[in-house]
Amino acid sequence: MREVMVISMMKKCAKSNLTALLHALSVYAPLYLPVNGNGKDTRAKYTRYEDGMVYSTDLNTVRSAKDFFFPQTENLVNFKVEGKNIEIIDPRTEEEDFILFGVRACDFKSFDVLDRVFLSEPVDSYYASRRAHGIIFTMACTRPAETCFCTTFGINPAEPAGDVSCYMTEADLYLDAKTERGEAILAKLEDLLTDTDSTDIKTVEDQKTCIASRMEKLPLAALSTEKFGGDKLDTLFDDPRWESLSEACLACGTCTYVCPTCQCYDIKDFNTGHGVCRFRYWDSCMYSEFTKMSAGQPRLTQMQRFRQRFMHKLVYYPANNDGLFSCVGCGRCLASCPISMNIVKVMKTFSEEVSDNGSK
Amino acid sequence: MQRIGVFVCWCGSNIAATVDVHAVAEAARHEPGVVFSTDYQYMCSQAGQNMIIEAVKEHHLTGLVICSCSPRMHEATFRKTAANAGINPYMVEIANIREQCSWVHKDMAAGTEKAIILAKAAIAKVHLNTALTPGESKVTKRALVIGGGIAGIQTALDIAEAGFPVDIVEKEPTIGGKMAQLDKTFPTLDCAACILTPKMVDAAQNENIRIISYAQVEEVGGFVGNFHVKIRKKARFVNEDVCTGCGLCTEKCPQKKVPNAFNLNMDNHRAIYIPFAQAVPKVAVIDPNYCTMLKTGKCGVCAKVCTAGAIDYKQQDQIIEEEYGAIVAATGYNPISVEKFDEFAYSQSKDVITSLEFERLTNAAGPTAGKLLRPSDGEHPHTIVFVQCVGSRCAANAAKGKEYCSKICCMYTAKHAMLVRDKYPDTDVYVFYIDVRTPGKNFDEFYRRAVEEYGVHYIKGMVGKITPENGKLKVQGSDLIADKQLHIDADLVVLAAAIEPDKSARPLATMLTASMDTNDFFTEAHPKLRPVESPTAGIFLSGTCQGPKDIPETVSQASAAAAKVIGLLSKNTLKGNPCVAQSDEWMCNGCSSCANVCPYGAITYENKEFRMPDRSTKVRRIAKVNPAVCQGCGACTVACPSGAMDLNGFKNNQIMAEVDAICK
Amino acid sequence: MQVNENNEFRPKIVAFCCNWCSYAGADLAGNNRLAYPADIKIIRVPCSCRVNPMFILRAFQRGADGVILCGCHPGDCHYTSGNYYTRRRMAMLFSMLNYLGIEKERTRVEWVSAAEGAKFAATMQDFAEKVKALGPNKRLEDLRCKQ
Amino acid sequence: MQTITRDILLEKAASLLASGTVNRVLGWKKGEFIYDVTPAVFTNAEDMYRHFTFDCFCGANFSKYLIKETQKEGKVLVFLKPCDSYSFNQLLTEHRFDREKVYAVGIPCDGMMDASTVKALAPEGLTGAERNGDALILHTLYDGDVTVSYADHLPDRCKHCKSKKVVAYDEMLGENGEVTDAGRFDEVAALEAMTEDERFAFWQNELSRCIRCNACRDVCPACTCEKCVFDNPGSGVENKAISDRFEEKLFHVIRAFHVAGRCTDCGECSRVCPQNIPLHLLNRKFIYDIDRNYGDYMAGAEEGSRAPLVNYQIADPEAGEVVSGAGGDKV
Amino acid sequence: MEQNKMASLNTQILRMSGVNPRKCMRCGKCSGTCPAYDEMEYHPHQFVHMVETGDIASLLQSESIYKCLSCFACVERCPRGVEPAKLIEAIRSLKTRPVGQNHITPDEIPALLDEDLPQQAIVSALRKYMK
Repeated sequence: MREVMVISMMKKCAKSNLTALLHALSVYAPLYLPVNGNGKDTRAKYTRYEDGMVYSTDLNTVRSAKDFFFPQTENLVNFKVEGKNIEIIDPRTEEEDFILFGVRACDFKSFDVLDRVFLSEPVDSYYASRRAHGIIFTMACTRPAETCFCTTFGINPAEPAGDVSCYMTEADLYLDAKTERGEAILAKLEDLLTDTDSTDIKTVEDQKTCIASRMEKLPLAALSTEKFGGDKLDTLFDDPRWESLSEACLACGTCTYVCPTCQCYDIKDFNTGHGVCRFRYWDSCMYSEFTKMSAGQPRLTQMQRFRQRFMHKLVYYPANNDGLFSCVGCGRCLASCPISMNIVKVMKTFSEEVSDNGSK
Repeated sequence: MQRIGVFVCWCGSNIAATVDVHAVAEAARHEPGVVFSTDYQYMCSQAGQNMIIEAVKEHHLTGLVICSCSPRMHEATFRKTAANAGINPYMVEIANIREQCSWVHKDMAAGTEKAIILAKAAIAKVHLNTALTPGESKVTKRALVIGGGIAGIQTALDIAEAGFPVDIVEKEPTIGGKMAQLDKTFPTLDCAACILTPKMVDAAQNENIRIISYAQVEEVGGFVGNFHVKIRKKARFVNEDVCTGCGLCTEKCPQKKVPNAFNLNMDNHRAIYIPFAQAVPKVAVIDPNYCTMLKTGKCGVCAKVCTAGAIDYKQQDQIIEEEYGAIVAATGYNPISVEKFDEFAYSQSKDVITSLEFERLTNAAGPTAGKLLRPSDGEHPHTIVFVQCVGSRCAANAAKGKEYCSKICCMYTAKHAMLVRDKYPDTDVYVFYIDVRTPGKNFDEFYRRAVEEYGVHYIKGMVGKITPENGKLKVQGSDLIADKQLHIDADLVVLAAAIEPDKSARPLATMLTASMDTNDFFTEAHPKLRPVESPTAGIFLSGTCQGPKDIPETVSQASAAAAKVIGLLSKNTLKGNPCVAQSDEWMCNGCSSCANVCPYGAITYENKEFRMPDRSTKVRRIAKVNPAVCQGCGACTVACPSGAMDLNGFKNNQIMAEVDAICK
Repeated sequence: MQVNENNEFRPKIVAFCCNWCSYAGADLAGNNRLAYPADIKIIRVPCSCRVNPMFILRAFQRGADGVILCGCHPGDCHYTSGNYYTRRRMAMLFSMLNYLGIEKERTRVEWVSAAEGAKFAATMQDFAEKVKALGPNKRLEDLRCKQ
Repeated sequence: MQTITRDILLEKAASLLASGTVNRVLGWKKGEFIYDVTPAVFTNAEDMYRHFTFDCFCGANFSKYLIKETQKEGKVLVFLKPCDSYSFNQLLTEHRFDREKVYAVGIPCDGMMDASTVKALAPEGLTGAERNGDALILHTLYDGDVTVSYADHLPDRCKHCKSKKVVAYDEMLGENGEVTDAGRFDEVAALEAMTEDERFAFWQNELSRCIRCNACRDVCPACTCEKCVFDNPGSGVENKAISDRFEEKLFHVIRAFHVAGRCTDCGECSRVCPQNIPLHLLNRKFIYDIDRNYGDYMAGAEEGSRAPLVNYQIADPEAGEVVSGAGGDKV
Repeated sequence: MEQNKMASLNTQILRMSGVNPRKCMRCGKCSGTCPAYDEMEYHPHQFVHMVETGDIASLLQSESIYKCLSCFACVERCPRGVEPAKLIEAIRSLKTRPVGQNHITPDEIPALLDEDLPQQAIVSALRKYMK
């Protein structure tokens, strides 16, 4: 996007002051950050900050950060019907700045993937407006999980970018402004921040080194994109292995809904009794109703729908976006698929040597 | 898009006094799809109806909403009006703004507001109405009566009298049923055989009646007016058409030790037998379980003595297939088994008998030729104890016994007691009772005679224990009036066993898709208003298969069932109600939930081949509703989780449109 | 939410009535001029067993504050057994709604025969009062349907 | 009791394949990690030796797959755990597949771990796990080995197991268990004891997380409609997304209602929910209500049994008597 | 006051016994079957009736409650499943439960035994007196 990269001094905040820092941020603009749940599910989810909330250091939220720019449902337009008259109403109100705190490198990269869809012509004004008002504080991943494979897609979890990149150590939180907007907001927090010295810089650099070495040891570190890309349509499309890979797929939409880069949606009218809400909502290529038209569905079997999802991420999207894959290796689908089928298994399967009964 | 006309009726001042009818018509006019709206003094009058017909023609209306009195009053009227105007009668919806609005709301503003909402709901519904046409099916003019007891015989005779052919299927070798086993009948004390056997002969001689004895219904298909039935006629090893019923074989057969079921196994007959003297058909039958010839291939005495040459050891079961327009169940009853009641010592002593056994013991054609003798030693009993309510009126969850009152026991026990005292005045007769129930013409008088004229000792109380001891039966019971425990040394104890439906009724009900209650009595279509019909169209109920009854009641019900059958058979075709359930075969998954709740058995399943959207073919089990049988209750629509089942005239989307309009 | 001129809450109530008993009972209430609140709006169904739980939830979604279902007395169903199924289904549904925290007074099943005009009116009066006392339905509302 | 191991199942499958009794096997395929086992169809023993796995993470209920599998040629071998066998029977009751096309091998079960439970124990860097009796040893990247009690960390459905008895099989491996009652209604009863307000708050908190991914429905062996009402634009309730909080309740109440009396309480809905919503508490509420009001009924315990909501008794309690309010215990 | 106490005693008896006396249809089979009938002042069917009408005081004072052998014949044979013996047992328990109210102590039992006493009766006796 339009951020201007800046080079300024990294700041730090004692962890004992974290609560005060979050409070100050929430005063500046509505603040959303990962907080552990209090019901049956205690995992972290992005929550609007209120005093008393505790920032969760969980590696990743259950749902991705894309919700903030591309929510699951949103009203596009309302029609008010009275008798035989119809009035058209734009439901949007003026968008305000908001802060997203604790975004991981993978999720941050996903915004790039979404931008290429929603911000290219014709620009999606609903998305663009929210994107322009979101201030993002990213967080380096000190304890990557076994399901992480962001490095496969060239993402560095030690350099998470954003308006401000953050590093959490035992004692401190380091904040490194990456954009002017980031700088401006850090400037407003100066009471709570101190400057960093060479020891601090070394501490952060050590953390980055540590992250890098940890990434190398992860079980999925060797996963390769070699067999995939915009030019692999012919080799992959008719491969018989799609059948067995998709065999157990339940056709639920879990993978697409937890995915930070899935961006398919559908638009529908809801009759309220007084008129119509025209809203858009996430759709899933896993559903039999996906892109159904009057003539029927273009993809008739679950295998075809399953193939669509992975071909899109690994072939079609890169073909249209300078080779950029639309997967960021966050690992959410690995953890949540009811039958544990996922992009890693797909990639590994196609990376195996093909026996002679394999693809042509 | 429909072109809807709205007609608001004033009903004189009935509606107009509390509902602003002009405002209702005006509000309706602004609803989408409404192209015409008006109000008038009496919509149901000829002038009002003409107004509707004119409006339909002038504005090319496709749907009508009449805001008027209850649809229960004039829905039929306005449907006819629609038909006269040239649109489908089911394109009419009524908004009830009289009974459910103007008459119950005194406030004009509130009444008008509600009337407008009701009108809008009707408009919303009519938008989704579709033209419906009732289906037609032909009627096969032949009836089947299952069971040849007094109920079945009476029903068959009445139907035959009206000129329709009727078949009686009887599982025993002869018709006659339980009544043939009885001695005398209450409250007149005339002999059962004297009044029953002429009817049996009538049935045999009526050219419209075919008696298929020693046979059972095996399969029932089809629906009202068009039943297809398979009947298995068991091999009797005697050619029915040839046998003259002379009975010589039954005297010469060397196998003499076959328990005589007609006499409740109290004596024996031969392996070839005629159940009783007046059996119809009077044809011998061989019991294959005892016949030496059939078991070992050696004997053949009966064939040798039969001058008519009727014996046929090679005879096979025969399957008869027939079409019927109506079926009558007349499967009757049996006394329950009293062996479970240890305290009454039925299994321990031969001198504890059931009332039906008592009937045979006093019957001139019975095992003792009508002399009342103790089964154990053939002595004349001097003290007889009758115990009422054995197995009747038990708790619902009781392990033994029935919850209901068997209805006939009070009267036959009084009869038995009276007969004993009449024939053997030296006998002491005690009747233990809980209540004496005698609602019936001349019933209580009869019971009082037993007490007052014949000196039967009625004891309010119950027998707790019977112990056989030294050839006597020690009866211990309570006398609640005297507040003491009685100990009677009896010679004979007669148990008034509860009655239960015949065991063949349950599988038959399944075949007929007729419902049953928890006691296996057939359920009637309506307990008060349709007592002789089963909820399944075309299935009728006669006699005790529907509930305990005495003979006069059974005969009344039998004739009533016949009248219903005649009514049905006199029609050439049946016109259905078009508001029936319909299954979307693409959505149905054949789970059977709908068939489980259907009270009419209107739903069947078939395997059908489909070409699937992914171009494969697939055989799927799907539900089919028979519109001739469906009555349109809608139970299936809710039982169906996938929403494949919907109800014409009350479709899901129609009801939801009404909900939406009301809640707006 | 509907209010009258006194700014008093007026509940919206949907009453599903079976054609053979309860709808006729409602007609009888009319014949006898037995008043009950105009907040009650009746939908005619052939049998109470035609009422799908979806209709009830739909009513709440669309703004109803209470839903009452009336059918023939057990044993008197025109279709012999429909209301027995209704009884189980609605017992289950209402129990579930209450389990989710929906006020149990908002839902009711009542058996009203064709002869019970007075019972119909009294039942509706009572139900309307109970629902009114609860106030507007918040727990099963759909904000999009609010005006 | 004989412990059922991967080798025993492999041997059984191989011999059934070799004898031609079956031509394929529905089994568990090992994944990248310890917990991500995938259901798969194996057509030869060689593939099975390479990829088949069986351990304490094989919780997936295979019965629903039989609808699809039995459409194919030949017989399929399926391993049925007690839970799966109830679903198996229920599907047969509803005529959902041809019994003749299946060779069912019953296997005992003492509770299956699921991915989200172990992930909760070691959220980051879980590289492996082993089970040794009641000890579950988790190997982690950052915290070394973590040992926990297996029984204590079983998911709800197994902690409150309904039955250890395989109710349908052609052949049983190991010893069949008994129907148990591990207090499976305790949680429902606790919710019933709350006030309406508390219950509303509880469910609002839980259901508000729903993302309508439909995993609960799609995995559910009772949800086998050709087309779900929520996918059918003609049904009037179709929706793909939660656009209003009402729709959370609509979806889950209607879904629970549609499976009421047919749900075998296998707990798959809660297992697969990516948002960890305790969906089984909805189904168990219905089961609990049914048991208390209409007599004990376990869907799938007997093939061909009639589900309580398509059945009735004249003496059933009235609707108003069944609703259990705040603290409400029904007498 | 006294009335209230009796009413609560009545509730307690019903709860302890689990018996619903309203199920009784007054057939008298319990009394017809009772082997101890002649020993009793109140007979089984009267027990049921008295509990139903709330006449507990007379029952508590009556020796009849100790005459019941707990043979359970009435329970077995009652067509309505009323279970009179359970009711009697409950009334007896109400009387004997308070400390020191035992009608007879276990020590006294051996002296009362005789040769002809069936095993069942001894067991019944223990059931009766060892609450």
